[in-house]
Amino acid sequence: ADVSACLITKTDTNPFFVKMKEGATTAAKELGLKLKSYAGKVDGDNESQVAAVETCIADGAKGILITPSDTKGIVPAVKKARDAGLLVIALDTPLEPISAADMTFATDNLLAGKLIGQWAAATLGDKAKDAKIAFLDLAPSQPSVDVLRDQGFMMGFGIDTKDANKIGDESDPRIVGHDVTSGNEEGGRSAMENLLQKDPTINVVYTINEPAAAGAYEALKAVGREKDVLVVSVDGGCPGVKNVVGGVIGATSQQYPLLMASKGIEAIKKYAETGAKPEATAGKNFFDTGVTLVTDKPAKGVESIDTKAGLKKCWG
Amino acid sequence: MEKTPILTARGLVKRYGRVTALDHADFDLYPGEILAVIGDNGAGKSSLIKAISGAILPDAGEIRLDGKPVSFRSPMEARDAGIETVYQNLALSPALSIADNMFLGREIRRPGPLGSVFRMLDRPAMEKIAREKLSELGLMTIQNINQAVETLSGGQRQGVAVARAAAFGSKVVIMDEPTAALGVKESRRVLELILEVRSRGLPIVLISHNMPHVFEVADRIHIHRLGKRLCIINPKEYSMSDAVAFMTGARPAPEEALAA
Amino acid sequence: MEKTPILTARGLVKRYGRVTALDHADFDLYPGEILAVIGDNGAGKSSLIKAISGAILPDAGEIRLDGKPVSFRSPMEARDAGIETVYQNLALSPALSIADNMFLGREIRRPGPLGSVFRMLDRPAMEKIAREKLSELGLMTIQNINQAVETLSGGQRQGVAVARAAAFGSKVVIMDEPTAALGVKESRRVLELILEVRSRGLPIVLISHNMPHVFEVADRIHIHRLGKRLCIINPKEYSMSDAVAFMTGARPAPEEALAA
Amino acid sequence: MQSTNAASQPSQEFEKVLVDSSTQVASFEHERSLTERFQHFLHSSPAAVPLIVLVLSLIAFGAILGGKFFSAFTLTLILQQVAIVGIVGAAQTLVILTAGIDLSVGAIMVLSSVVMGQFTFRYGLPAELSVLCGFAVGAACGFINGALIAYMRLPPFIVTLGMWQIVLAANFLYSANETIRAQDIEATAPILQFFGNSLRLGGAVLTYGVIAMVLLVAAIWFLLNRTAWGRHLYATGDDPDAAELAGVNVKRMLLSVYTVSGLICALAGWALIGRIGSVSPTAGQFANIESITAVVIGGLSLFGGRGSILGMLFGALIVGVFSLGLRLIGTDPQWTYLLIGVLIIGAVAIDQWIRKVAG
Amino acid sequence: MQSTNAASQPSQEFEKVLVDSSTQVASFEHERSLTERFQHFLHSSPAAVPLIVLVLSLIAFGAILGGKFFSAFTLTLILQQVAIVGIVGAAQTLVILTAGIDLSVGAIMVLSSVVMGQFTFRYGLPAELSVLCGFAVGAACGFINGALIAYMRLPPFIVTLGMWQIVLAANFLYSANETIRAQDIEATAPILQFFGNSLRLGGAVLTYGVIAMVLLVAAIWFLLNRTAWGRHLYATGDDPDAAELAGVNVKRMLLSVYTVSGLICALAGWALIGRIGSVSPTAGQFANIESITAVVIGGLSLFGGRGSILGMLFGALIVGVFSLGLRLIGTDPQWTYLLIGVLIIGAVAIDQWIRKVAG
Ligand SMILES: Nc1ncnc2c1ncn2[C@@H]1O[C@H](COP(=O)(O)OP(=O)(O)OP(=O)(O)O)[C@@H](O)[C@H]1O
Ligand SMILES: Nc1ncnc2c1ncn2[C@@H]1O[C@H](COP(=O)(O)OP(=O)(O)OP(=O)(O)O)[C@@H](O)[C@H]1O
Ligand SMILES: OC[C@H]1O[C@](O)(CO)[C@@H](O)[C@@H]1O
Ligand SMILES: [Mg+2]
Ligand SMILES: [Mg+2]
Repeated sequence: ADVSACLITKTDTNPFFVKMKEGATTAAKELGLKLKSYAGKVDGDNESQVAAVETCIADGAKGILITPSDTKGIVPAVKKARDAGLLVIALDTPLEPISAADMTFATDNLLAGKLIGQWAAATLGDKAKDAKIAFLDLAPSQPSVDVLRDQGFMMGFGIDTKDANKIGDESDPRIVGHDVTSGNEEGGRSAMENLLQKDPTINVVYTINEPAAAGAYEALKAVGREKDVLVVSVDGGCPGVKNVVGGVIGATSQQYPLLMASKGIEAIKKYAETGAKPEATAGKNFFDTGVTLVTDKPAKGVESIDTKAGLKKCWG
Repeated sequence: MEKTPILTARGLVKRYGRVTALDHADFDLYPGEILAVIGDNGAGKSSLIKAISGAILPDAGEIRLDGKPVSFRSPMEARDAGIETVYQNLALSPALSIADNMFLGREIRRPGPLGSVFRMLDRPAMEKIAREKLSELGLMTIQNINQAVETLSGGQRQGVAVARAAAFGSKVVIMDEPTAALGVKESRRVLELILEVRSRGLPIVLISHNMPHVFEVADRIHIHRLGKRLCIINPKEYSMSDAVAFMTGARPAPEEALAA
Repeated sequence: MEKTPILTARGLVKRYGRVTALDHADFDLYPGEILAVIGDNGAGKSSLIKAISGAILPDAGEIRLDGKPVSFRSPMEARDAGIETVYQNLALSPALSIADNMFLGREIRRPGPLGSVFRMLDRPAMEKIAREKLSELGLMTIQNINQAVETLSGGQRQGVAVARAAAFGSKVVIMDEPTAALGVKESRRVLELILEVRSRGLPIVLISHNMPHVFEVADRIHIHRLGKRLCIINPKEYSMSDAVAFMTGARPAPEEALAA
Repeated sequence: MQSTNAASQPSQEFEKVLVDSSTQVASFEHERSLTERFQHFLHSSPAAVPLIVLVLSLIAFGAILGGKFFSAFTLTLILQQVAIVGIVGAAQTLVILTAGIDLSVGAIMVLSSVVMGQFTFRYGLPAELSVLCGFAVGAACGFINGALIAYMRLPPFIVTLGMWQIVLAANFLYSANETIRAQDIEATAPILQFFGNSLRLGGAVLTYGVIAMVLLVAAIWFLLNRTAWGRHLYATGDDPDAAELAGVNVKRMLLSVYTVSGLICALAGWALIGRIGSVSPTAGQFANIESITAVVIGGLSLFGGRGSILGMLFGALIVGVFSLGLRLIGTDPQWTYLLIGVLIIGAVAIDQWIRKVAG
Repeated sequence: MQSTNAASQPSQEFEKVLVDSSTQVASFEHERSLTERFQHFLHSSPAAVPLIVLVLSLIAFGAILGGKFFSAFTLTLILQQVAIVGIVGAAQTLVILTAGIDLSVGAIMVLSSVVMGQFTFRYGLPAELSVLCGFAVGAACGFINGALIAYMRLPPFIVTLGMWQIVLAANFLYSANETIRAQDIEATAPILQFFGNSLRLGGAVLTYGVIAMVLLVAAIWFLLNRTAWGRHLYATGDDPDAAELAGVNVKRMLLSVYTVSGLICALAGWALIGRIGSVSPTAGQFANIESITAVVIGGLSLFGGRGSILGMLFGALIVGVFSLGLRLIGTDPQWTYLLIGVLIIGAVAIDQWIRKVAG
């Protein structure tokens, strides 16, 4: 019989997920799987993802690949699917608890954050101790990616994170503030403007992803500050890497959504044929699809590749 | 006229923004009479009866029913006290049936727990009574009591409104220009209804601009002018010309009528 | 009556869902006359004049103005052809000023590019003309031409609507129950306005349920019944009782009137 | 009515002839075509159109998808997916029947569910008590809406727009955006997940949430059609001034409708916990739009006074059938949204067509 | 009016006395209190209330925040943040003045901006032509709204609700969700970012987007108050039946208003590219709510026919001042939403209070 699989992304508008879908479609075609894709209406829309999971069960799919919008909220629906014998793999964003999925194929988001944090600290050198940092986060509900990257950045930069599971409880005076962006350009611009008002001397900007970074850059440009602020981000999409070339972003942690998708499809096929579930990367509780820092201004002590190499591996 | 009035008002005041609609208006209605209220447009006739029937709350003044002071905060309260009103704009709910409209706000519930616990309506009972009331008043051209009011002609609607007031009014029936939009024939029917109601012993307040009709049916005529009662005249003692002259200010009101 | 009619209609039909409001109705209006249209409620009088004035599109039938067939798809088109109408519900815009209302749909623009390019209104000109028209018709109790219509009394509004029709009607003026909600005094004023308009040579169609008024001013009376013209009578040859009898079906219409 | 025996001697000469006047009325039926008769049937049964559309879409998707769609499991899954919208839609129906609109339903639902969760977990109240508190909060929000609309005469659109923002912000501020995990609820306060329990009959899975929706709609149908409250509600929506003068206490009516709406939203909040397992302050973002959509497709008039709550239920089911059916076919979800947009406009267009001739 | 010379001999005896009737009218001014006079002033100048609120809030935040707030830079930043909402709000104002509502403004704006971008980058059209195409698409969407509302007489709420979903879905389907990078636009088609350019005067930064908003509002003010089109628009919103009978072509009016609304949304889409630099299909999700909020706080009546476009502008600025001011004070953004909710309800409550006595 036909083996069918589902891909459920947070939205179908973020290029990251668009690419992920393309990757999954290609892989499914190669392996002879039927694939159906679903998405939430906006980042954070849990109900649509729940309905999608239920549809996959009704549809008799063998497995589900999901990038959860509400990492805690989706858990019961995932459990239903697993109870019905489906393999559920979280992509990109781990569930809470991470064990709620059969496996997670993701960037090590904490590491992704650490890398850009270290790079920023190293690049600033002595000036790091009186940096002024803006954090452009994802959503008020603090989904796991948001927390991991944000807190990872702080660790890399040398900021005391207090509770590493919580954004916003820190007291380091170098933090100007946090604001949410919904991971898109418009949110990035408004959040940046707001934080600039709070403190116009901001010189480091952490962003949850590259669309948010692009929005932030427009706000900086509007006040003529685009040259003297370090913007770091996560994603490594082709537009993002080009933005690194163009100096919009100083450094970005590149992730590999196509790999997540193709690995996920392979795992479902294998599970359908043999019943075997995928294994985690040694020493971690998830399958690490890798992360690489991309920058043209390498900093001492932080491993990175340049944009030429980055462009070869970029997606979208 | 030596009887005591059933309904009186003294010193009613009602302001709308910069307009004073009622300016210390008085009012008296005696048992079993038809009292006509006449006056120019905007004289405050509708405001007066709205104040009496609980549709608006006067800013000042006192209303007494059967000698006891009352203060209606809604048309419901006035109705419960026995005052039924046919408003200038009818006050029927177009989408509801004739029976529903007649019983609006005084529905009959099923006997037993269906009624007391589940508050279920007794449709058959309400329909039966509605049909009776309509035919009592000779309104049998309406075939279907469950017809929506919006499917009736203007004259028929007017008939339903008047029938409702006549059927349920236990103390007073008030009608605000019931024939304004009606044709000759339809107006006549409403006048007959009014006489019919009086013949059952109920006093009626009739507001109208139609002098021949007023003089035909009224026992007394209350002339309203500039927000207050100007005078009361007996239609047998004064002519239509007199009434119009007083009402429009063409001639001053007679002394003895003022004191009435 | 040997003149040719200025406005005629033949075989007008208009259905609303299950109701036939106009059932092959005919109509004739002669130059300089006041033609009264009477009939029971729901006889189709308003529907008739709405069809003539472009407010509704008849399902069938023909209308001729000055002998030429016309087919108005909107009140605008009828107005442009010189037919002005005072509708039963007045058709004034409450929030706009008197001047704005009088010129609605026929605004005057500034001379020069301000008007032709920027399409800017010539407020002073419009106000001046509006004031002239109102005082020409003796409506000078209105002080401020820039007052919003909603601040006027019912009688004053009626006056504005009538003045607008009288001022701009170049061929025909139609009035649908202009006095229905008015008091004795206010009704009288409107009647005088109607006579005033006729004295300027314009023919008028007047719909009314007030027989004394109809018989006072009308040159001819069109009796409408069950959706069609029943007959036309001359008020000097027939009494009000005759008219009412024909209109309500109490007596058949006379042969010669049918042929009219 | 015949000339009565009362003293009726017309003073005006011309009125005397009226005794002989004809009693014929000026409306005569003309031949009615089949279309017109069909239109008339549809007009007199307001839930018929959505029901027909529902049946047709079931048949269409059944034909395309076969047993995968026409299984007890899938059909009851639709019910599950529609349950929350159906409950919120019941609240919306009441409000829209009064010619109002409630944009705060989604926010009230979420706040109520958050209160039920947080009161249990943050303050350690017994879960049953927290549920009651959730209902109280829902009713209070509705009450405030109602008071502003009924007594201060503010437009419902604006009041509930403001309330939406206020309640949603309060919800985020109060909950600190924390999701309460399903596992914790299951362990400590399973009653919060009450509506997630289910009856299984063969492949059919009827959650208590679905049963609650059906019972709620039935109860409201009864209230609307068999009690004075329902008649007064229709009258209020039809013409509030007339209703007031005719003896309906319109203000109290509006106050009660919005309060009941708040209560029903709290019920929806409880059912929401059952459906998604956890308590999430970000849930229910689309409940406003979805409930209004169900009402509109269900043939209720936004001008109030017309339509049936059954129509709303069918409307919600139509959206549910389309959503699941199209998902099963594997179409891009955006096509679903597009189609629902077309359905919305189509529904009122049909409605208009029916009214046009049926009169 | 005096008894005229025309042949007026009343046939009814009692009418003959009218020649002597008094000309006094039944409305007499009573002493007016200061409050009432103030209310009357506010009533006759519909944009005064929002203007007063705006000034008060500027003063309040200035007092709390001092120079940080009262700088040319900050004040012009507010303008920048408000520009898009102000432009869309102008479209919304026109529609609401006709007693309608346009829920599709945000979607039309985004689709237009996507068309401007994709036509340039996907099909290689000259950017100027793509911009024109964007305007054409905006106008077409508005035209369809208008046609359905004017000619099929469907309720605006429902038509634009459906259109919203349809346009948004079409936008995602067409754009394939691709964002066009700011840098690419800058290199190839800088005209798309035209409205991002700015005039700097000292600390003040006036983007062309801001200037466009101000000019647009001024132009519409002129249209509404100085042309027949504007008078007809008010009359249509006030009472469409009366307007129709009085000689306004209501259908054509509605058609033109919704089409113009679509055009303005396309302008907003262009300005949006200037603001966020890139072309993103996910932008503008809140434009509906924000534009309606600006209109409502600006004191325009949702029932149509009343209010001034200047009110809308002040309304948008009030929201902008509060949003930025509260951020600067450092409050949680949710407090801003909560406050805006209160403002919305407060605005109409004040409006109601003014109407109550001012009559
Ligand atoms: N709801 C209201 N708001 C503002 N003004 C009002 C209101 N109701 C009545 N008025 C004003 O109060 C005055 C008296 O009105 P009312 O309706 O009582 O007069 P009336 O004698 O019934 O006139 P008519 O014969 O035209 O019915 C008028 O000037 C009217 O404009
Ligand atoms: N818009 C409409 N929709 C449905 N039916 C209508 C409409 N307009 C008129 N009718 C019906 O058409 C018939 C004729 O109405 P019309 O208003 O022409 O009568 P009329 O002679 O002017 O009556 P009145 O003297 O009461 O004004 C009536 O039965 C009426 O109910
Ligand atoms: O919106 C947050 C999401 O955005 C991404 O960074 C892609 O742009 C994802 O990895 C993350 O889940
Ligand atoms: Mg009155
Ligand atoms: Mg009529």
